Amino acid sequence: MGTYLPHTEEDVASMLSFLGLPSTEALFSAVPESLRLQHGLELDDGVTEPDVLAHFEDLAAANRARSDQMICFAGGGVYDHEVPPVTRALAGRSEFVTSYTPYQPEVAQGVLQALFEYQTLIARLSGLPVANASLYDGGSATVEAVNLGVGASGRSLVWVSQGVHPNWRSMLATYGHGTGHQIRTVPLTDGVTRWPDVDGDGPPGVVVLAYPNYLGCIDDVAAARRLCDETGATLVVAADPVAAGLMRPAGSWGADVVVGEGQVFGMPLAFGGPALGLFTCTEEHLRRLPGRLVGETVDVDGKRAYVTTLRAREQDIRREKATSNVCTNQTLMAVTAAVQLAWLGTQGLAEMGHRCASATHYARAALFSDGRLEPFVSAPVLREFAVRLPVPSDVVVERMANEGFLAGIPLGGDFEGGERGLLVAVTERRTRDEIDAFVAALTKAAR
Amino acid sequence: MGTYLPHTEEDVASMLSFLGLPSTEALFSAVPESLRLQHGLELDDGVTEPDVLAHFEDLAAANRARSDQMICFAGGGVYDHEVPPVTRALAGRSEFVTSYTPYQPEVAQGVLQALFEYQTLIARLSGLPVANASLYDGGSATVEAVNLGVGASGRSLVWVSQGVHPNWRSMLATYGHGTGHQIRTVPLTDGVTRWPDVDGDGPPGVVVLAYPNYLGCIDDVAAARRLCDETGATLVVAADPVAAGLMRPAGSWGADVVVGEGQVFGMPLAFGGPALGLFTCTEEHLRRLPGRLVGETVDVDGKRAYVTTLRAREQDIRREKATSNVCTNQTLMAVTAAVQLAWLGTQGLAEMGHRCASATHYARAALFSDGRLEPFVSAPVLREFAVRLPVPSDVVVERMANEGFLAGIPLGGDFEGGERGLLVAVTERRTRDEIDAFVAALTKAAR
Amino acid sequence: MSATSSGGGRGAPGGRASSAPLLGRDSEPTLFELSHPGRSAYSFRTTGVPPVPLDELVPETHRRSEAVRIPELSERDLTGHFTRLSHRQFSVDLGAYPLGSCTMKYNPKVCDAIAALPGLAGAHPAAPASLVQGWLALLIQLEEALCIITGMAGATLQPAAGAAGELTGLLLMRAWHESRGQTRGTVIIPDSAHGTNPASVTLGGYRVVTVPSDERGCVDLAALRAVLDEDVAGIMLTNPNTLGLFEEDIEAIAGAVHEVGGLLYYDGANLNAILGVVRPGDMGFDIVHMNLHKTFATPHGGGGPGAGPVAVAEHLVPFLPGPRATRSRTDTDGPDLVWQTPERSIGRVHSWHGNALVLARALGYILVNGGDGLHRVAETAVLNANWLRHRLREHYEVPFDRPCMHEVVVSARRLRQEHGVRALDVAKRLLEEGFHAPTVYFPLIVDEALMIEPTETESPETLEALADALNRIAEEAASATSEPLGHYPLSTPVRRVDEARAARTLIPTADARR
Amino acid sequence: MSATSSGGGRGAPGGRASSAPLLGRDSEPTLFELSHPGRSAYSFRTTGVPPVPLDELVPETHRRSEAVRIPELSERDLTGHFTRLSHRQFSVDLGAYPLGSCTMKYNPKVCDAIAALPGLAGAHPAAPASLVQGWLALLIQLEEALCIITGMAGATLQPAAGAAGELTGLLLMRAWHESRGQTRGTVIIPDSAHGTNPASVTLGGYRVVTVPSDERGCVDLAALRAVLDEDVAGIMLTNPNTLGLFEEDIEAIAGAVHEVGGLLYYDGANLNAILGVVRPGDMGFDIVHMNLHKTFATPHGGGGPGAGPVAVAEHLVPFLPGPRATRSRTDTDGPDLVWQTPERSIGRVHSWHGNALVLARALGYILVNGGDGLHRVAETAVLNANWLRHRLREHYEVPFDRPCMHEVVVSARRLRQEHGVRALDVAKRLLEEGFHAPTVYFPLIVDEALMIEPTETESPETLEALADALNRIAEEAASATSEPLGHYPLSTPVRRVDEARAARTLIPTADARR
Ligand SMILES: Cc1ncc(COP(=O)(O)O)c(C=O)c1O
Ligand SMILES: Cc1ncc(COP(=O)(O)O)c(C=O)c1O
Repeated sequence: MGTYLPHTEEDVASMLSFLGLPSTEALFSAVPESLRLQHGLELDDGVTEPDVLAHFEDLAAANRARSDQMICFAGGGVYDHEVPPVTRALAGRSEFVTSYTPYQPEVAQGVLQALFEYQTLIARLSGLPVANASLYDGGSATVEAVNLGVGASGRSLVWVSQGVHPNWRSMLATYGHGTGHQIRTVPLTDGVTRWPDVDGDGPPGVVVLAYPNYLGCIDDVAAARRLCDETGATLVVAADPVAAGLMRPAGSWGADVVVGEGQVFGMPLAFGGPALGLFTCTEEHLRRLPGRLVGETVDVDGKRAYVTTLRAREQDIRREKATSNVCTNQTLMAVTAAVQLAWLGTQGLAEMGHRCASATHYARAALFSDGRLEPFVSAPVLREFAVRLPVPSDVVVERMANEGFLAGIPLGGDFEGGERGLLVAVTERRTRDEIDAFVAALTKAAR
Repeated sequence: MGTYLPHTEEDVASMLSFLGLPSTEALFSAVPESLRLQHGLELDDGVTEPDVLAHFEDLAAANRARSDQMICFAGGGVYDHEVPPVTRALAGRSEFVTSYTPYQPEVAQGVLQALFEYQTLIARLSGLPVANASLYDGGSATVEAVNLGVGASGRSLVWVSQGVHPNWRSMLATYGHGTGHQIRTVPLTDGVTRWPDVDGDGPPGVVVLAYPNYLGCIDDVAAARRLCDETGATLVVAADPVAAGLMRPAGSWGADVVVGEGQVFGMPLAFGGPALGLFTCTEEHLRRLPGRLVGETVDVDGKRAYVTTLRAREQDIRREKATSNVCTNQTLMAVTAAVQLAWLGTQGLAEMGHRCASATHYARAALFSDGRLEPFVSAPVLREFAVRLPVPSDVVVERMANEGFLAGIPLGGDFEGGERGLLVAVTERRTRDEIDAFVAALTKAAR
Repeated sequence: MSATSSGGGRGAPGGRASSAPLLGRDSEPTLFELSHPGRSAYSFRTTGVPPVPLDELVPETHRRSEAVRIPELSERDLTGHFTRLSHRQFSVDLGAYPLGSCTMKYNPKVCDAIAALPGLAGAHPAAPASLVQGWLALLIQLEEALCIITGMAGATLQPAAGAAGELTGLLLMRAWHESRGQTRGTVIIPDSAHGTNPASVTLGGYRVVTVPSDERGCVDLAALRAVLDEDVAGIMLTNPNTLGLFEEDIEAIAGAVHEVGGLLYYDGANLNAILGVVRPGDMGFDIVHMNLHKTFATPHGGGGPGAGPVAVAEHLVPFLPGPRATRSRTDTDGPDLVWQTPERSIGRVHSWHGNALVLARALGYILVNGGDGLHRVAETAVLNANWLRHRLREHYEVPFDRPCMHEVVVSARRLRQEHGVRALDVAKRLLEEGFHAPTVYFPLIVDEALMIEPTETESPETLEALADALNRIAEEAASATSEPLGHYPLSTPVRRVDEARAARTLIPTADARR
Repeated sequence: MSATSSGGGRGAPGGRASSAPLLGRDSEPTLFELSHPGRSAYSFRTTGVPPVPLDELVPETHRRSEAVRIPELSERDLTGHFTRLSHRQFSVDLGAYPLGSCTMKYNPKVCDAIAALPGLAGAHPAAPASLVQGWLALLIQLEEALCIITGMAGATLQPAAGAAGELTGLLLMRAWHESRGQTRGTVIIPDSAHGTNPASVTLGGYRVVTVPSDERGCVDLAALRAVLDEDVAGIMLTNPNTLGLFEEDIEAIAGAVHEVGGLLYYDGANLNAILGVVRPGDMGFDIVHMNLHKTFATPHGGGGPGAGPVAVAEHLVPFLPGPRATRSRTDTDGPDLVWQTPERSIGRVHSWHGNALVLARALGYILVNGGDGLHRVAETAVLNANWLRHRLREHYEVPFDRPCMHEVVVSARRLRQEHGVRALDVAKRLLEEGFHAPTVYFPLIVDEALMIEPTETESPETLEALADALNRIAEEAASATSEPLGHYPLSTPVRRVDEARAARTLIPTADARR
């Protein structure tokens, strides 16, 4: 159909004649005849918009685990938090949606100022002075942080707590293959990282910890910091930004880089993407900062203005010497997070964390009270926790789906006994009735 | 809760102190003590936005006749036409939604130009040179047209074809009570209006006809025009704007005023509102035009500009001598219609009408082929038609609902034998499969 | 332009942000100028329905000889056009809009979400009650809330705006008098009334009798008494009135009007001032319309849609328009909620059930605020208006300088007399400051009126900036060195518009251009 | 300001459209300046969950001593702020955006509707496959379409943007060589390559070897041959290249690289030019990334999100990242579609399944267009670019003036030499005309480059206006009487921005202001 083309046949004909060309084919004279597709793409012909929309409605209907129909107790970095209509309306304004990277600051102050505000907010949250203007997701932010750390320390041995999200650790492994970093996982002991002594491989160049960690436990940042002080390693903390509303900022524990997943601030579950990689660091590491950075300046009239800055770090200028290759990023998600954080305000952010923690407390108390189920580990948790089940957790998840619950995330083989471990998240959106019903159903399903 | 107030307690206190007042109560010193509410409104306290949204989701779920879940064959002025995402996105822009009547043209060119475009489009559709900037709905447009006609002819006897929407006729009766018009219904004979001879009440001042009419039949505008020529009456035609894409414009038949229901251009069913009253007339009647009119002009720099004009007709200036009392109107719906019509374009509008008519033809052929059901009247129809059922139509509608169809609108007592008449509309959104299933179900339900 | 060379240059360029004040200040071409034959944006479902030749569908005499000329644009140019137009439009979402009498408060986005719910927006109005129980429940809940707020016994939700509510109210008045065998001829309105009031009175079949305001800005009680007689069907008042002042004598007025057998109609445009403080019903009113688009934060949509429900006292309930959503009183197995037309109903006043989605929005707003919140709305709206009154006093005359309610009317008379600067000039100058202008030259009884309604959703900081701007403008008016106010606005999408020319060389459509 | 008198004036006014270029040209205050302690917009569900004292929830050493300082605004001021910011932002929806290499085509609104479907947007990524069969079906359908379009055998949809796709491709390259027991050290890129290419090469653990372009703007085949050896892991090319020119020798290049055992990587940023005309697979490429936000009309979001799927030839499929949505090959009673991680997978490259909602949008676009439509997209994009090339020729140097593909690179060198006017000046002057500027100073091998990509969604009229504007600017540059171009833009929300100062006195957050 080509519905989006303005050109009529006459337009095309008259433009071709202006070019002195006999046909549109002739536009492609540079393409060797032998290579050209003879019969077009083996795709169906175009269909109308309403037909396509109907197709996607069918696909959508085939997803049972959707938050409007199945009560969500799954988390693992992506949570079912409140997304108010006002955030959707503002971040969805087409000026934000259909613009690109602010290469021309004179006509991009909207996005630039929103990013500047985002950077300020994320920096405050982490307790570090500098935030970039977004990365793809929590995992890629962790990868970039490790790259920064290796560059800063000059050592490519990376000690990663097992409490870091398994998918993010998997990404560290994947990308470490290219950069040549050695990624070593340091296991959790009852939910908390016990750093080993330095061995024959020498001291780590980077240490990565999650706070709270994947099992929901409040890990020991101070110990990690001590390790870094002893070894000269760069400390990377993957912090849950909702927990950060209640907890000492990772920056204040001495983290060099704080990363995280920003989906919690106004984004839907979105099957995991687009999400938002949060990245903050100390001033010391500014020149290694990956991605875009917006700074305040003035225009020729002395009027306040914003512009992307320290551009010399970036790939388009520094090319093979750039610390990162990111170009297109998650700006719209950063704008969304800025809107959502301003919607929350000081009090709303604290209350959101508090509500999650209270609901988690309530759910745990109900689940574990009669002793039939027990916590997977005993360390203190905040807003997510793992349950030890008497039956395989993936079976339980299927059973629970039939009761209307997405019960959580099976821990899986990455954790000892994880086949019977289930990671459960309870957000501020879960009502007492929902939690009560969940507890009853889980207790039954776990038989 | 009062979530939308920016004022903190301290704000209020300091403002009160600036005013020298001891309390907010004191602001209301002019209100006699004896009248004041002592214990506040007997409404529940405010609840949070998510709770309220959940309440409305429950209400919405209690509506079975919703177009996303029940296939719609009901019309009667409000039709299930395609509303594309682009129309919703553009007409929903907050600059259009949250502004008011363009009293300050310098900062309202957006709405003004859109209305000017709307007026042009509606005028073209009707075949008359002037359109106003919207009225509430088809019914109120008809009432206003009759008022105009009575004013123009100087006679308050109004002959209204029974083919005019029963609800609109009911409105004519209601409002006629105030203005003192005598509204006389002229019955349809086999779907077409047969105008009587002038009797002792004298000739009508206004003649109102629907084209096509409520039963879907193509009524005889020429006859109505002849009647008006003979009697000096003003001819008001209530035209279906979708049919107008295929039919001779009512203006070309000599209508003085053409009105209609504009919901068909980009608005959802919306339980009947907000809809859009279309109103067009000849230049002769310009000074009696109800509602707002936008005209083109220039600004002090000679730049093209738009402004509401001939304001002296309106209530705020002419007061008790105004021809109409309308103030707030349906501007956003007029903007929506302008967007939707431009989305349709010349070809799309014609095709939409053609598709509706073809689908109607197909449905009728299938329904009436085996002779078990029969048309309510035999006059030619276009995109809506009435079926004569062997059982009461309201019973059939309930039965059909269980099969997933909103089968149509029972004709009811207003038409002879109407208890067993069902008005069916088939839009361009109905697929052949849906129509086939509808025909099968109706044949069964009508037993 | 070398249109000939490309063959493409027949229309205006659509991809140029020519009208975005962001970039240049050219006019935006019209849809008609952007049109290019053969382009299209539309697309329909694939239905499988066989197309029938047109001549089999439409009898020849009724068939169009040529298609309606509608602009032909790509979706891209369509989007560009209306997005650019939106950038030429001020709105509440962009800034303060202190348009007196219009209550341009912030419209919460949650209500947009409510109005978009497929289960509400997708319901057909002719569906039998059994299939739309959710809608009936919603309407009943709203009706009950509005009755509580106004102190009334029942309401119709059909009227599509305030003016439609007024006329409905007057028809109710007429029906009531007629039911008592009385034909009355006049309705009283104060000279400060909004134009829709007298216009509605005429359409209701009554003659307008105007009563003057006294020196305090309220209905002159003596003058009122002088015109009261048995021909008076009723009086229409808004309280607070259009000067923003509470009619303190309302009890006496009500008594006097009732005494001659008249009814009291409450124009609810100013209801925002008294939510939870005092109720029209308690003041003695019999009929009340509300402008949901004002008081209950449903957006004004560039001039509509609105909603103007009418609530009435017990004795008028049997006359309300129908059908009305009601709880079923029968024990049959029909649905719980049914449509019912009151016994002596005046009939329908809307094609269906009113501006239903606007009604849903208003209910959403009421529920979020609750009784306590609505009271705070009124308090804050009144606080804001009084604060402004204090701040503007020095530079503007305040004709009735006593505690006002939710709006304040100031006068630029002194500015005009001393410096030749009119209220209009002040308004246009204010546009330049990033605020919408107040209502000007209304109410008619105040010379060079500037009617300022800040609403409760504007913050103290915004009020401060607004007051500063208005005061600065008054100082500028007096200063010889400033740009003359008549030159403003300077940087709006267009500058002062020639309204006289618009009326003189009327161009009501693009086809009328000569 | 008399802040003291009101007590309200602590922050900046929020209700003033102070930043809307519609009305005045002041800066918009920051969120932090608009903040006022105690205000709020948030609201949560009423859950009935009993709140637990914080000290029971968070161990003391880990507890915050003070709350994070987040701005406190009413919803009204929040809305005003971001609406005003949006009025300070150019976008495709406002006008043409001929930013070379970025394919800023129109983004159909139907795709917004797709991405908003609750059944897609509300799915949790960790749900077992059985509960998200719709998503898996969608991903498979998209993967298959992308393979057909590129001529490849399998794809990963995980990479979140083009650069992520590049790195993924390089890791695939590495894995493939390693699987054959080879460790290679270098990757070749042309000197016209986009910056992400060399940056990715480094992150992939390779050394960059740059080959120069020849006088025709294409890879210098001889120079390429000279650097080809057994240490070469592969070459990264975009075809058409960043000059908008098709690498005509692609078959020879492919042959030569393959001969030394290297792989060919296709940077798909320019895929829009060749849809349905020629496929990377048929040209001999082994690995292809696509920028869905370019070619497939998913919006760029002010700088993202994008999506950069990587499709590969058969021999590389076993190395693709996982998990990948696949049709189940077992006869068990599990779900039809399952997650599968290829046997020799390089591992995960995204936290979950990529930017899923962007993927859904792209599939929507592909289905509406279909195979036939996509072909017309390419034809029209190329037609538009060539038409512009012809129209600009007179006033601008076209360094490689032969038929271009979807974009054309012109040079302002002559303007600089003769009139001291740089490409940047032309760009800034163009902003004033209502167009976004082209990409400037890229590719690096063209002096004073202006890289113009009109895309297929701009109409001939828009092209005409764009060409006129650019030509007029060139004339102005040569004219003594015009405003010097260096002064532009004049009427944008801010004028030329001091970038040097931004870097020198770095202010990366509002807290860093000194
Ligand atoms: C005092 C007053 N009465 C009545 C009305 C009429 O209301 P509507 O515009 O909703 O018809 C208005 C509206 O501006 C008004 O201000
Ligand atoms: C030629 C070319 N290659 C690669 C990229 C990188 O793609 P992305 O920005 O999606 O990471 C771009 C983007 O600008 C590009 O133009």
